[in-house]
Amino acid sequence: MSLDKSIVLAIEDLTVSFDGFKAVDSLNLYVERNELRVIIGPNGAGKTTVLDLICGKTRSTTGSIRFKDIELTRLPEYRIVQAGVGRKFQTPSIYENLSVYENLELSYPAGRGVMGCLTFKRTETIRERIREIASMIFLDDQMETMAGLLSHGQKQWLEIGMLLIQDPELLMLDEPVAGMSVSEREKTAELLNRISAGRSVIVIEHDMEFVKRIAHKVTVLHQGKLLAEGNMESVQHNPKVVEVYLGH
Amino acid sequence: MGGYSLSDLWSIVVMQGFSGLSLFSVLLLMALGLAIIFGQMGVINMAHGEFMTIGAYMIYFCSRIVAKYMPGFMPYYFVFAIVVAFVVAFAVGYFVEFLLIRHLYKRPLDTLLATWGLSLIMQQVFRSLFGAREVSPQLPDWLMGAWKATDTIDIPLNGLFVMALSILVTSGVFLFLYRSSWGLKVRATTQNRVMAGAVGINTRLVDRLTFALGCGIAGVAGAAFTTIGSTGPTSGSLYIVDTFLVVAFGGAGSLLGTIFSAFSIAQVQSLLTFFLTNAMGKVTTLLAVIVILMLRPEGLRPNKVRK
Amino acid sequence: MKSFYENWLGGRDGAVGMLVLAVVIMVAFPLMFDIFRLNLIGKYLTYAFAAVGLVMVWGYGGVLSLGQGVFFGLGGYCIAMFLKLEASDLVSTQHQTTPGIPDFMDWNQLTALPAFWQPFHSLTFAIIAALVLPALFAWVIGVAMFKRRVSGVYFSIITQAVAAILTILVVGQQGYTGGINGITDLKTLHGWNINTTSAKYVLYYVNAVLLLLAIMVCRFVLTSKLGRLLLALRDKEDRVRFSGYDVASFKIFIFCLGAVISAIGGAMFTLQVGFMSPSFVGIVPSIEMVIFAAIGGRTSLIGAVYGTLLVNAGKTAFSESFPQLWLLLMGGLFIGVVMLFPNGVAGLYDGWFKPLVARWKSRRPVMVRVADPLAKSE
Amino acid sequence: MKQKQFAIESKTSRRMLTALSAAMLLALAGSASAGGPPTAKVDATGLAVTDTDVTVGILHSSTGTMAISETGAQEAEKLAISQINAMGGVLGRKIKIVQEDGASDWPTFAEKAKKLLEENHVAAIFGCWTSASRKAVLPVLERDNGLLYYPTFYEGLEQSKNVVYTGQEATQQVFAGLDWVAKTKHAKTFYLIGSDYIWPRTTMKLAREYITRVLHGTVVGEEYAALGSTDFGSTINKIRLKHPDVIYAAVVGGSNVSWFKQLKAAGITGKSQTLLTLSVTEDEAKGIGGENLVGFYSAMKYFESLNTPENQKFVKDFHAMWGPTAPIGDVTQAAYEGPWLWKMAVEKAGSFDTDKVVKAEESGTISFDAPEGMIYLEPNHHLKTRLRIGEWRPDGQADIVYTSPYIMPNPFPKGY
Repeated sequence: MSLDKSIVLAIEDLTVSFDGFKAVDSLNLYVERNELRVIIGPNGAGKTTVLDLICGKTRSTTGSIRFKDIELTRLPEYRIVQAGVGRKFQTPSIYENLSVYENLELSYPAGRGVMGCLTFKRTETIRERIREIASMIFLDDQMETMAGLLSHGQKQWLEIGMLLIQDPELLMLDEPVAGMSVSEREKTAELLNRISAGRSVIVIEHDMEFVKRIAHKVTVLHQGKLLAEGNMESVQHNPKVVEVYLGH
Repeated sequence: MGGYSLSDLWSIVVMQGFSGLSLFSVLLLMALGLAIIFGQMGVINMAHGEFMTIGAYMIYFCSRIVAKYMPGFMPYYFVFAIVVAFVVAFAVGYFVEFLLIRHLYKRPLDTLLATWGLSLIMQQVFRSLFGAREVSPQLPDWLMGAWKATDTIDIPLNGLFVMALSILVTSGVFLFLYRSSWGLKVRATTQNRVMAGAVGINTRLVDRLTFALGCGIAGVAGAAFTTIGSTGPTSGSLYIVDTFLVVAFGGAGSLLGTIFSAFSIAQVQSLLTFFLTNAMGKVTTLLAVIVILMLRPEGLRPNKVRK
Repeated sequence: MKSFYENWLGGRDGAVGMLVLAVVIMVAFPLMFDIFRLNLIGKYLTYAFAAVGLVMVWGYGGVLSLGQGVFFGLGGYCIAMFLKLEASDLVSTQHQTTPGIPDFMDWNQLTALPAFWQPFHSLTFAIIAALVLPALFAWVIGVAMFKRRVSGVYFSIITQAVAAILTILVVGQQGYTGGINGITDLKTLHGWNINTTSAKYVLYYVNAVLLLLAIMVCRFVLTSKLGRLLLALRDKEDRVRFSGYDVASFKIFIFCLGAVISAIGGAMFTLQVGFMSPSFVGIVPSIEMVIFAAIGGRTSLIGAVYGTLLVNAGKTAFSESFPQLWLLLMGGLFIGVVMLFPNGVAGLYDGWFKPLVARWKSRRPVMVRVADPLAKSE
Repeated sequence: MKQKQFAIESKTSRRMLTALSAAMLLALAGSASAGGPPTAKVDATGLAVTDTDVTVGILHSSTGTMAISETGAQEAEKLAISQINAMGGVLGRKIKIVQEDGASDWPTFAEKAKKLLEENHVAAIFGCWTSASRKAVLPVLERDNGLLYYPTFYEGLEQSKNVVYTGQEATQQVFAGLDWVAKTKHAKTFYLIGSDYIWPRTTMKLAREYITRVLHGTVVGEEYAALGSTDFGSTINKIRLKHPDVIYAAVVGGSNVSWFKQLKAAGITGKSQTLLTLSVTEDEAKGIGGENLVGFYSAMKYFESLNTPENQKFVKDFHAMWGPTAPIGDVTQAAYEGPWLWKMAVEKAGSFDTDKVVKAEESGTISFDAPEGMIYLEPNHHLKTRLRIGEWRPDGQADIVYTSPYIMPNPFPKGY
């Protein structure tokens, strides 16, 4: 089928099995341009696996993942990233031994080849962009701090910033507010709403209050399969969802 | 292969198959101890060859003692000497774990270096204790010679013995790991150290005994090796690369994989050395192993766990 | 000028370390030792290339290569082949069945120079081959391994097996390689006798300059973004990968760089010692090179040089008086460094000497700066 | 015998150290009575020669894989030197020893040779075992004009003015032995097997030519095992397939032990199969175990069992110094000849200077009544000797079943 212009990511008939165990089973999922999609589901539903499959960390058994007409299932990870897909991991994944500035600089999408790295220069545009992102993630006064010394919430932000600096068209966030204080959650929600302008975002989250605040559309997964999809309101009242998820 | 009669060819096929089998048992014995240590604990023991040498020297030592003090016992001593070899290698392994290995569990590459240093020290100790000359124990007559299966087929007895020994040791290890309560503890510790500790398993003791067991089996391998080769201070280093490749090829942590990989490497090498020159046969085998390892970095039979 | 200072020398600390090293090997050693000992030091310094390469590959690249001798050997053999051809002129080989080919070929019943030896009549080709062949070989290994994400211990074991294979090949194909004897009896380089005292001095200095240059190139790599990327790689490989970098290509690059640096050492070894043999290709020399780097401090380029010098000086001194003790000491060094001083000499310098100097300086404000000749880290 | 007091039956290394200090003590003890020609006359080239003593080097592997083989050689060299000193030394000067360890590593051999010549200024070096180590040392010797006495039987194809080869070169070891086996065993088919390096390769090349051209026999197989390899299963099966009259073997080192053990295990023994080897001396026999060798033959110029008064005295002295169980092989005896030949050449030259000593060596007049019998140093730096065939007994000694006439050394055989 040809992709609808407004659809950025089309997952069709996606299956992955580990030794016969189907972690994701014939999944179909479409994400539109500028949409903020939240994926929820009980533990072991296959949420993280779906993100792994999109970004190439795990390879699918069958099915296709198309991103703006590019088939992702056989691309190496770095090409998927270069195509415009950014992914934040569940536990903050940053370079603890480098400063905030250097963390952001390494994520800046220039000089990604070996030669590029050797000849990389810190130009004014790059500095400007790094400052811009840093202030967006509330870290502009921590530029020279070693990333390992940041608080847990700040690390989460830094990782989001490292993705933002690449300006991806599709941003995937795995539990971005896990371990954050209430005030940090507020700030993050605000941040997410701000950054979802002009790009599509997929968020995995458990915190239903938070989901309510940000989601355009919610997808519920259960045992690797799509259980329900729609706005928060309709999903919350879907009896199947209530049974497997909200019910316990 | 023109010019040979059918019966000639038949007997060659049989004997060649057998020599592959005996190479297989040797490789298996050598690799088994390492597979336990590497597979269960993730420790790279570069001194594994030296633990084999301990076993070999123990056989030599026993043969000298027996020849001197109780020559009548000569035909039977070998079996007891193997037990001695196991016990001594086990004991040395126990102490090495205590003094050295346990400090390095988190740093596999460093263990590799430290155990290499250990192997140098052990080699020098062998040289000081037993001299630089290669030695050979006097073997009981029943171990030497060949069993004439038919007129043209001779099956070496030492090969049969090594084969029997490796079957015995392998099944022993399997029983130990999969049927005994200790084995259960070992496997539990391998899979989740913290959890195992939490349910009351003394993981330190498990580590120490596992390491010592691996070393003890290396001692048995060394003992078996005296039936086909000689023993010198640096004998162990001859086998270490082969041994590692067998374990890596089989897939760490999988004993079945180790058996399978020892079998395939032995048969291929034995076949190739028959048709090619000795060196080329060996090189081709090693290359094939490396290429396959590159295609399947996790080895032939990896432990499959959902990531 | 500033960027040269910052990027190639590594700032003030780095520059001081380089200066001290340069003074030690280019002024102090030639003044202290006669040509026999100096030549010996020159030989050790060729191993230092391999150790510096290992600092890059192991210390910064995070992959432990147990086959560094392979590259050292390849570089050495390329130059040895050229020198051997020059030494095998028709006059000096007139007693052979086939005059004009290297003596060992004649002993092995070869009657013509093998095709792959032909281009080694040219020095230019030999030098290019000494650099390109190891790089190419490292590239092939690197692509095969890193693209498949072979890493950690498996990488080490496989590189070790590669070293084993190459040794078997070199020893087994003696008609083409000189076998276990190696390529011996090398005499002149374009008519210049490499065995005279003056030639030895020249080669020593060429070697020393090349070593300093190699360290500067490594410094440049490390102070570039690539250096920070390597640090990031050791920290969170997945994050780097999912930031759009082809991780394998960086590991391949650093592995090839290490290979080329080792190969330069091998080439200088052949020139200074006058022969090349498979005893530098195999498992034992390769792992000895790792210990040089480990003793120096696995992330210290300059430390690697001192580590190499220390271990080899110890080896020579001990083997002259107590050959028995040497192995014990060497084994003890391995264990001791790994268990007690994982950062080697450089770690000792940073953790003990530097604070001492700092305290001393703060007590007496006006002081002449001293630098420890034995240690310096990044 | 003064050396008796040094007969200690403990570890090899300790014995070596003791012997070394013994030799030095002897040298010192004798130094009071200097009675030779003035130093300026006997040393014009700055060697380590004083009025009372002269320094020589011993360069063998004490560590590494070759230590096993080289132990006997250095023991014999020290025995010869202590005996020479007991007789008054060379040109009235006691011999002092500087010992270096080649560590089984060829570059180390070169480094140590250089050290001996350039720092210690030794008058001669006794040492090396493998061809590889000799090849590594050779350029150093030629550059610094040193002297080396090399004890191992080897492949030939070399003749340096700086080296005296006290072992046999290949033609001396190969031809007479093949003649004997062809004649007494009526052998027509031969299977050649060796370790994979220059000596077995060259030897087998000579053997193959000789078998086909002179003996009109056939070589039914030729095989080389990687150094250190321990698996001979395939090789033995190939041999079975070919049923050769003679297995002609030159396998060395640890491989040698595996080779003979596996032969026996495969039922191939001296009873049913003729096997002639070039690489088993009493040293190797000890490692292989006599019971695995019984009935096989070795071709050597010397066996410990040689029944002559000279040899019996030598064996007695050797055992007195190094313990009664130390085996004495061909190379050990050849190493023993080194210091004696050097002493004779120096005394003939009346000087320690290399060029003069070489001239004396090349005069063709030096001969020595060695344990193996009279030997003659030929102008081509090799010895004219006999070849013997020994049949191995279970106790690790060989019965000499054949002694050849004297054979001229011919390191560069034409037409091979």
